[in-house]
Amino acid sequence: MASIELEHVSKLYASGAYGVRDVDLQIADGEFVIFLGPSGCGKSTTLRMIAGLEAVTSGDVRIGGKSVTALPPRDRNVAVVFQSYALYPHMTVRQNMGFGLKMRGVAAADIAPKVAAAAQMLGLSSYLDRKPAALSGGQRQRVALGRAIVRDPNAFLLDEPLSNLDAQLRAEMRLELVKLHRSLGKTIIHVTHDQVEAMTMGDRICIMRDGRMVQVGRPLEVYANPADTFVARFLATPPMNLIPVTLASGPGGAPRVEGEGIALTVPQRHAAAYGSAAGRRLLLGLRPEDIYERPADPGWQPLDVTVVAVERLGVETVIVGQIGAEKPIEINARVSRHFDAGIGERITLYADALPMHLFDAETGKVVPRAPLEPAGPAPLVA
Amino acid sequence: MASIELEHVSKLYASGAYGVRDVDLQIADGEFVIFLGPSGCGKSTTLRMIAGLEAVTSGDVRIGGKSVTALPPRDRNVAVVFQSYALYPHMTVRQNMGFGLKMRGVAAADIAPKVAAAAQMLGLSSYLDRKPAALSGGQRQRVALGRAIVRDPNAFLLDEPLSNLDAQLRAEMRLELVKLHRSLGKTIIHVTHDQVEAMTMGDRICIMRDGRMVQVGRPLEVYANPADTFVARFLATPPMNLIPVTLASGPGGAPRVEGEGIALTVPQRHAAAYGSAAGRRLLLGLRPEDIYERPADPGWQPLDVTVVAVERLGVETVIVGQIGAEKPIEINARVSRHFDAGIGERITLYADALPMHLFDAETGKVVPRAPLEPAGPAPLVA
Amino acid sequence: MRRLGIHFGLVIVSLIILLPPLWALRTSFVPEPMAYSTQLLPGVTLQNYVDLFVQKRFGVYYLNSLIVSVGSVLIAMPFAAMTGYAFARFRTGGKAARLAVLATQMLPPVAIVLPTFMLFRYVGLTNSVTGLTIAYAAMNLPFLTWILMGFFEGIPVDLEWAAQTDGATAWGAFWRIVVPVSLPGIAAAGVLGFILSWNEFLFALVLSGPATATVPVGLASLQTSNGVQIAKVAAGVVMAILPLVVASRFIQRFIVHGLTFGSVK
Amino acid sequence: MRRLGIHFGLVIVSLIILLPPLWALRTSFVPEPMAYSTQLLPGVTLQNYVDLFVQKRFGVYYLNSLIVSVGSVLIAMPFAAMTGYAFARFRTGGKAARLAVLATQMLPPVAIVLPTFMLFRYVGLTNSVTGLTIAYAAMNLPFLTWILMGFFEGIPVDLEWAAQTDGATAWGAFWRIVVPVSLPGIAAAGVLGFILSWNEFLFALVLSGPATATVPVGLASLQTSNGVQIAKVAAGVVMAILPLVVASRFIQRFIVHGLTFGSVK
Repeated sequence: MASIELEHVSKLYASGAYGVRDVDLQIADGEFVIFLGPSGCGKSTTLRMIAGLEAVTSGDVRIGGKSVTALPPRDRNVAVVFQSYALYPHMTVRQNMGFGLKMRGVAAADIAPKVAAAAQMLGLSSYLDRKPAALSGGQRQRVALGRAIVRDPNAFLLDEPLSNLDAQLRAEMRLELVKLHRSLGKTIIHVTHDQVEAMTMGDRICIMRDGRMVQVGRPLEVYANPADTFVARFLATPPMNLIPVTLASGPGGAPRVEGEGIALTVPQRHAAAYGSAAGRRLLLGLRPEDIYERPADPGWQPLDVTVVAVERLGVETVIVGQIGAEKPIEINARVSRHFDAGIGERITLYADALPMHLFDAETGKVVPRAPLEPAGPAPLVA
Repeated sequence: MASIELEHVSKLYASGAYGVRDVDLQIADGEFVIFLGPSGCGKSTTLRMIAGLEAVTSGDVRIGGKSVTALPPRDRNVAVVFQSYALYPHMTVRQNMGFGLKMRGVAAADIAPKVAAAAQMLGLSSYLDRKPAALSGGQRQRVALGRAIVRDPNAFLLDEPLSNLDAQLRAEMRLELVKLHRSLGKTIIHVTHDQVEAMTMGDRICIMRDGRMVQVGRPLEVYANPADTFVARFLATPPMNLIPVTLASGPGGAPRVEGEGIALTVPQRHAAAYGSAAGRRLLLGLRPEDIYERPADPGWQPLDVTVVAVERLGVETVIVGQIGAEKPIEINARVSRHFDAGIGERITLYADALPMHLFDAETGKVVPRAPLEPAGPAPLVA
Repeated sequence: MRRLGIHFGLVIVSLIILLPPLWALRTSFVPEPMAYSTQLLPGVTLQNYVDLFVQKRFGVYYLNSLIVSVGSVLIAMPFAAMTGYAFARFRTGGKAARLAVLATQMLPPVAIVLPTFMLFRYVGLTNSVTGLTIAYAAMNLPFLTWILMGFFEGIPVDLEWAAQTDGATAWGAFWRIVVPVSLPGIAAAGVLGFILSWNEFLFALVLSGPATATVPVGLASLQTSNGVQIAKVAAGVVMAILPLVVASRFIQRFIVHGLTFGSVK
Repeated sequence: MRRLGIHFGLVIVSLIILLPPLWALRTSFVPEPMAYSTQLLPGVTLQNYVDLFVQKRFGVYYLNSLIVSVGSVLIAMPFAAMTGYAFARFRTGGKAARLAVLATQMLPPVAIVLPTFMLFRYVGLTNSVTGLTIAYAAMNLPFLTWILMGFFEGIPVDLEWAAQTDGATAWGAFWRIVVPVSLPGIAAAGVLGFILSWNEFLFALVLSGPATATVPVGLASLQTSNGVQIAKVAAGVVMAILPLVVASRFIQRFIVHGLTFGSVK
């Protein structure tokens, strides 16, 4: 049993600044949870409070239903994998991996097979007698993971474990961690600032900013229904386009969002929900993949832009287009990899208004509307 | 005039290891060239040899047609932007930006307007009297750029200037650098290990590995026609799939590539070119975007995989599938964001064999074939 | 509870460190006959200080100490900066040169003082403030070199490269960029060199004469000539410590900052 | 060309540094009457060393020096390690405590030696090897603390956190992880403390007696008693330097490694 619960957990530093503010979270046994946020948002601090490495200023941390707030790290039976790996440099891989059991008084004869099994699993069997300094970055990362596995802890707390690896290795380890979770079935909290890790690895993402947890949910749910402009922009590259607009009545009385150089009819199903936003300064949120070179569906609406840049990535092409003239706004559109346009050219793109969002321009909070069906096999057609 | 030419340039360290080996390269005046490669490949060393910061062991460096190999950095009139920005911490932004002109004996009265103009251009006008320590990372980056611009050098040498910025700022600055190049028209060499920067910013990419320049060309050309498996895998995430195969005769005599769990008919137009590869151990290269959940064209061929992972990124979904059983290979396929499949499920994907490549399994070198038309507006249909 | 414990501990430690100087301060204001009294302040007088400067020539010693300490640091610093920089950046001489610098610091002063005396007598530099300044400069040189080397190593080479592409020579990059950026380290090293010289006793004893003695020699003479005059000794101790207190007040942040080495930022 | 210049410079510097000890080595093997000769080797004898150990009791001084130097480091080290660690990791006492440690290093030894003497006479520790060991341990404590503090600061806290989640107490993490990882730094600090004690002259002079003197005091007595016997002094200098040479050969890599502070890896 290793559910993890945080109840109004805060961390106040001696300087008077909050590291973490009033975080409430329930993590079920066996769940894989991602803490996502920019550096300094408090995600690592939260992890360390769960591990007992930093004191909790107020609130309660429970592991397996039992409060551990006052317990030292060694009595919480969680394993931490650090960004720096934190391998003991004076010990061999074997000693590193066995250290946790040795500290718990397990006999050497019982440690050896467990270390061997974990090493086998991670492909480290032939490195057991090396010191960490003689290993590559990827191997060190595995040893750190192996050291955690050998102890058979209640939960794994991973603090940006992949951020020191190169892109290819990172992609491989991402997959291996997911497989590991599937085979061990243990609770995992994974701290990262990488959107791809966040979207692909976990059961839930918890997005943090300035010490607060701003949104918690299944990755695709959060992606489709961001709570504010921060989440909207943070969760993808290129980020969601945000265009200053106001809500007005279009021809025939249908509500329209209008801004400099843009006017889109609000889909029927959102009309009622957005009624309350009339008259406020708003930001229209449109993801780059919802703007395309041709309408995928008759309901898509034209959007004229002046081409600022054409970023050809090989797999796909991103058009950076400018709308408006007085206060020009740059937007990104993910078009087909075969599309081409010249710099400065005026082109018409097409936007799908259905997945649109409106945010309050002052507070950045989303104007609530009913979520679309969760993304799944069926295409989202209006 | 600031063409840059490298002629058989090598850098041999005292340890006997080569940093850079026999690099030959012509860069035209006004060209934007990217040096791309993993860390330690020699790309920064090459840049520093052009700037005069590291001595050339053998070979010749020419700027504007004139050999500068023996000249100190100050006589080459190139500006370097460092990864660390290397701002002078004891000087204000204004002094930092004016330092280059001051060193060249320009009068203070003539420096001021140039600094002001560059600061205006980069949005730094209100920070001119601050010290670097009082600036954010993005602002420091701009000051470093401004310091280079003010001097009006023959060429800009950028050493991973964006790698210390967060993802959003990096995307913005990427675009700004491209615009800057367009407006200044100066030669730029940009060193990076980021594929997205490499694909989108430059006129040409020079891919380096182990001190050698392994491939030079326009980004999409290189993407479509990698010279070896290193380039094939390095230039995208997820990388090109490489599947061990041999060349055999299929039904009706058409050549086929066959491996464990895979058999694809080689398109007619490549058949002759690949004739020579028969009997050798080969790697079939297929990019993830050329494997899809349904055939985009009748010519696409089925490919059965067992689903290992479904990575839903929101914008798109990557299927990690396993082919073969004895020596299973994992491949990536970029499918629609609406596609779904269960872990362990056996599904049929469809591959476009037209953009395929064959590599020699021993050397990693590509088996030459005629390039397809360069990627452009028209879809690549068989 | 824990904070209380820490503070209690700190008070104890502070008392242990501060008590002897405070006791010296107290004794220096007490008339000589009452100096050994256990009372806190059996009387207050400035006589000890007056005697020190009038009878015991402490004014001269003080001036000598200042000239010798400041002068030796000023002479040694430019050389130390250049040598330290060459070691740090160009690895001139490699590990061997560094060890040689360190080795000079390890020789027993007692073993060096005699050859120095004989050499100085030969060139007529004994019993002279100039001679002592030269001796201290030689002593400070390796010490300052070592400290500055550590400091220069912490300065990213990118800064110099930037200056060189900006049009500076290697020499210009050193003086315009490296030296200004290292000022905290140079200040810290200078203060430490000053303190080293200020406190030095053995060389001062051997190389100086009655008119060219420094404060430590003067202090020693108080302790040995016709019995110990404890109140005057206390006054002398206070005077000897005074510039160190002043110096460390002024450059606290440089010391703490500079001595962590490496961290420029 | 440039390399040649560098090597030429290095040879000159090496000669300047090495000549005095080499001259002392030469003189120590020359019979006393010929010691001042300008010939390279006017004669070879071991008489100076024999005299040193038989007549001048250098064997006793040597043993005293070794006991005092090694003993004081061994006594001070555990305390210094714990204090330095507390300063480095928990910022115990903050900047004030660090400055206090540094401040003790700045007081003029001449100002401290008298109170120490009086205190030691009161408790009967003058003219005793034990007393000198205690005095040197007190001298080494802040010095070692400061050096080890710098070293511990370079050890990533992640290592201790890893040990603590692995089941160690904070104390266990210190002894099982921090101390073994810091061994190079501890060795370097220990050697420096040894050298500091080995070379110390003033306290040894004041606190020791004829039977409890150390090598520097013995050396000084050679230089003052009935004229300077230069060949015996040279032999004494060689003997005084010998353990320093041996020590630095053994721990070269620790010194250079350890004194760059911070860089553990």
